[in-house]
Amino acid sequence: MTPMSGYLLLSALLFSIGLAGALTRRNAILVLIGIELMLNAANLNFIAFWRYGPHPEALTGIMFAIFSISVAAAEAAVGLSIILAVYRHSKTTDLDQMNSMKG
Amino acid sequence: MPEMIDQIFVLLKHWLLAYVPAALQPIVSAVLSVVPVLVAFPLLFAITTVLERKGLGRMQNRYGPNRVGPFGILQPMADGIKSLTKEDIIPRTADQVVHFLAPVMLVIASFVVYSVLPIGKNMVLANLNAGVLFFFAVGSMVELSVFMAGWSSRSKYSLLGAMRAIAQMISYEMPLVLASVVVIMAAGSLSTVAIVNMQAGYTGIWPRWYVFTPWGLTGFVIFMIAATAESNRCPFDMPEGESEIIAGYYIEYSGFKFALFFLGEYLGMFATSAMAITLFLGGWAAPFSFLTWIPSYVWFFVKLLIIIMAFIWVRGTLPRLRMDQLMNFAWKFMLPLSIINIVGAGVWHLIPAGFTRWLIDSLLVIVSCVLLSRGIRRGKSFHVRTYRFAS
Amino acid sequence: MTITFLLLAATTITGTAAAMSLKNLVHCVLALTLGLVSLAALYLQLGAQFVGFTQILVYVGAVAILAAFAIMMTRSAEPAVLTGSSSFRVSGALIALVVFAVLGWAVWSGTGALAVLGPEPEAPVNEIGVALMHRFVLPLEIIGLLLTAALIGAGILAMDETRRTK
Amino acid sequence: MLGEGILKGLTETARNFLGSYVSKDRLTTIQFPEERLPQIEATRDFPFLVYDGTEWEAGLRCVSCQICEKECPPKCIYIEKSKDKKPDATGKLQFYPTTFNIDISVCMSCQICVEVCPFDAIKMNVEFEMSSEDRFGGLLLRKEQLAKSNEYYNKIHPTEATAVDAALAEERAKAEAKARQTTEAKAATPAPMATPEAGETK
Repeated sequence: MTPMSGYLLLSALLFSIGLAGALTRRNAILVLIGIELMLNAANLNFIAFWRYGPHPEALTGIMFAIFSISVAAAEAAVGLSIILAVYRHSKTTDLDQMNSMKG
Repeated sequence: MPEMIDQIFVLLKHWLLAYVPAALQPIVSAVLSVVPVLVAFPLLFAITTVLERKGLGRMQNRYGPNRVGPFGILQPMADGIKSLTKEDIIPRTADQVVHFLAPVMLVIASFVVYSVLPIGKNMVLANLNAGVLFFFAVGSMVELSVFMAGWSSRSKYSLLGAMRAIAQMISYEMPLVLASVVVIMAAGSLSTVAIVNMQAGYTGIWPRWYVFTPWGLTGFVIFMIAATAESNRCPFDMPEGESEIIAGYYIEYSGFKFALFFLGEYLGMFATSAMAITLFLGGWAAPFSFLTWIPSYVWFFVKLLIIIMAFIWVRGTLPRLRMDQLMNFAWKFMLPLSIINIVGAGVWHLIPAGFTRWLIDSLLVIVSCVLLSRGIRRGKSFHVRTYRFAS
Repeated sequence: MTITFLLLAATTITGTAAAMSLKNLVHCVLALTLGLVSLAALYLQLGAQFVGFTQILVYVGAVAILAAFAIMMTRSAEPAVLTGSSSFRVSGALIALVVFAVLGWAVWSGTGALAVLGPEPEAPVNEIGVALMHRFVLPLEIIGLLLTAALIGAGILAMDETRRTK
Repeated sequence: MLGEGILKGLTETARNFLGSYVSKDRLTTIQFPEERLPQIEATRDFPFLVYDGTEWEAGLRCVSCQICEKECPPKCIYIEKSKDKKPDATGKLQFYPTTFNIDISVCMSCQICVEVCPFDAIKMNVEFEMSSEDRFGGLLLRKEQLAKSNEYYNKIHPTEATAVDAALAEERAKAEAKARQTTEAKAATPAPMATPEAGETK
């Protein structure tokens, strides 16, 4: 087992944890956190590939990770404000109860 | 000879390391570097508390503490013994684990930031490539510990205090980081050591500190205001407003944990002040070229003490800001001004050295400052307040 | 496969798994912070200093705090009554397991081809800055635009409805 | 101009800071154990019992009428009345308190006991340094701790004490005169007393 496969396995595990959380948890905030975890798993992959890839001097993996982190931040901000707005309407953050189309 | 006194601590460390077997050297070296920092700054904290209380007293025409030891200088010892021997009360409904972890995390985060601060020439714990970024990243962990403390106490006051503190810290972190961007632009490095080395030279007898430029001065002022808000000090002490929510997020803490919060808060203040010194005031560099014979660490601590004095002075003078004033000030004045300041710094580097760039940069800053201050006042009528019961 | 890697991987997995399974949402956020910090430490171990610090700054300093704020403002800190049917939860976990199996198989079978193990690459902040300003200047600008849009959009979304209509 | 008021405030505090080192008049603090403000005459804190003469036990003015005990709002006075009578300072037979306790940790210094006392036996003290290490018994003052001489009373509240002494002297003189009168009347007419005299004494 090479060092890189360790990182890749870890990232696969992280991705699955995020996916499981996003699929099974009912709270909207936790679903968002699960999605963040999946993004992080991808970031770990980028860094691992940059570190053990053939052209580390190109910095592509690092750049992708940086951009992905900033996109994740924007996503978290917008997602949480959407959750807040929804909460103001329906007084719940439980995704199962957000089933009404009426505002 | 001055060179040797300047480097005496570094030499001492190397001399001691020579007696240690090679296998243990990395660990011993780390311990020898970390322990002085762990001793020096809490000591500074002790000195600051007594100085602060005495200074505030004098500003209000009181004596301040003057009983314990000569002139009251042993007061921090008495305080320390008191807080150590006090009963440690944990509220029954509190989240025990989080309640315990919060002060620990705060103190650890406050100590870790010192690793990138150059205390003297060749005296820095870790010369990181991205030192400034590290400083702000670890500094942001303080917010989390504040949230932990406020939430785990299960008290309305502490939760309110924590929410206020976090809102304020997040709002003021932006100007804090943006104000330091101008220095990073000028130095071309995120390493604190490199930034100080850039400022350590002299033109004639005058130092090349970044504060002696229009953008540097603006950045320094913004940085200091934001640092005051970051460390929750007066006039930005809304989160712990004694008169409304008693002590804010650490209301439910007593004894040693309370002391830890107190320590963490002061350590945070020292760290941001030290960062301001590193970024704008030339770090350990002497203010004049003919004063370089005084050791670098002395200069660092002198500057630090001067900034602490300024903090105390401001605390003794200004009343507390209201929440809306606080937020308006952060988002409508500090943030735009710091962005304009970055533009100003860019313009400065484009124009060749001379009088023109001073003029253009100063004008840019002053005009935007005036316009923004007008904007923040718009829609508000300031009238002389009259008091019914005062003559 | 050093001991540090194993330790950091263990804390990452513990933290994130706790974040996805604890009942109390605030505990979830705190566990998430632990996981993300150890992930940042993994980045540092891989030599990506800048990304590691950015990770701490963004995730601990901003995302975790934002999530905590959202939890406080939606009053969902107390564990809610579980409403979802258990079969749904089981199927969700099964899907995740299958995904992990597929990914794991791909990693196991595919990395043999990529055994390039050069010396530890350097990623000085200077070079990252230069790259951001030259090769990656367009993505940088777009990210800036995106962040501005997100800032304004999030502000408007979270604003009081009564104030928005005024 | 933004920040003008801040600068004004900063100069003010700086002036205070420096001034407090130059002129002592700025510092209004009295450094307590060494320096003390003179007490004003109306100072009062906790009650004490006045005795006449030199023997505190014999000279207590208190006749154990228990009015103060009943009137005390926080009920911090505890009196046990004696079974027998003893002559007081003037030689008249009176009841006396076998126990007279005041719990000054409860006392609120309202002075009602002083107001209601018909014998001027309880007065307000000025002594305030009474801290005690004994949490339960230390602040429960007993008869022997409460008894203070009339001279002490004259010292701490001169004006008031003079008035009280004068009133007491007058009363005694009146009582003596009356006693003389009744003995004289008794000598003159051995017949039993009539009702108008009883009315007169009231």
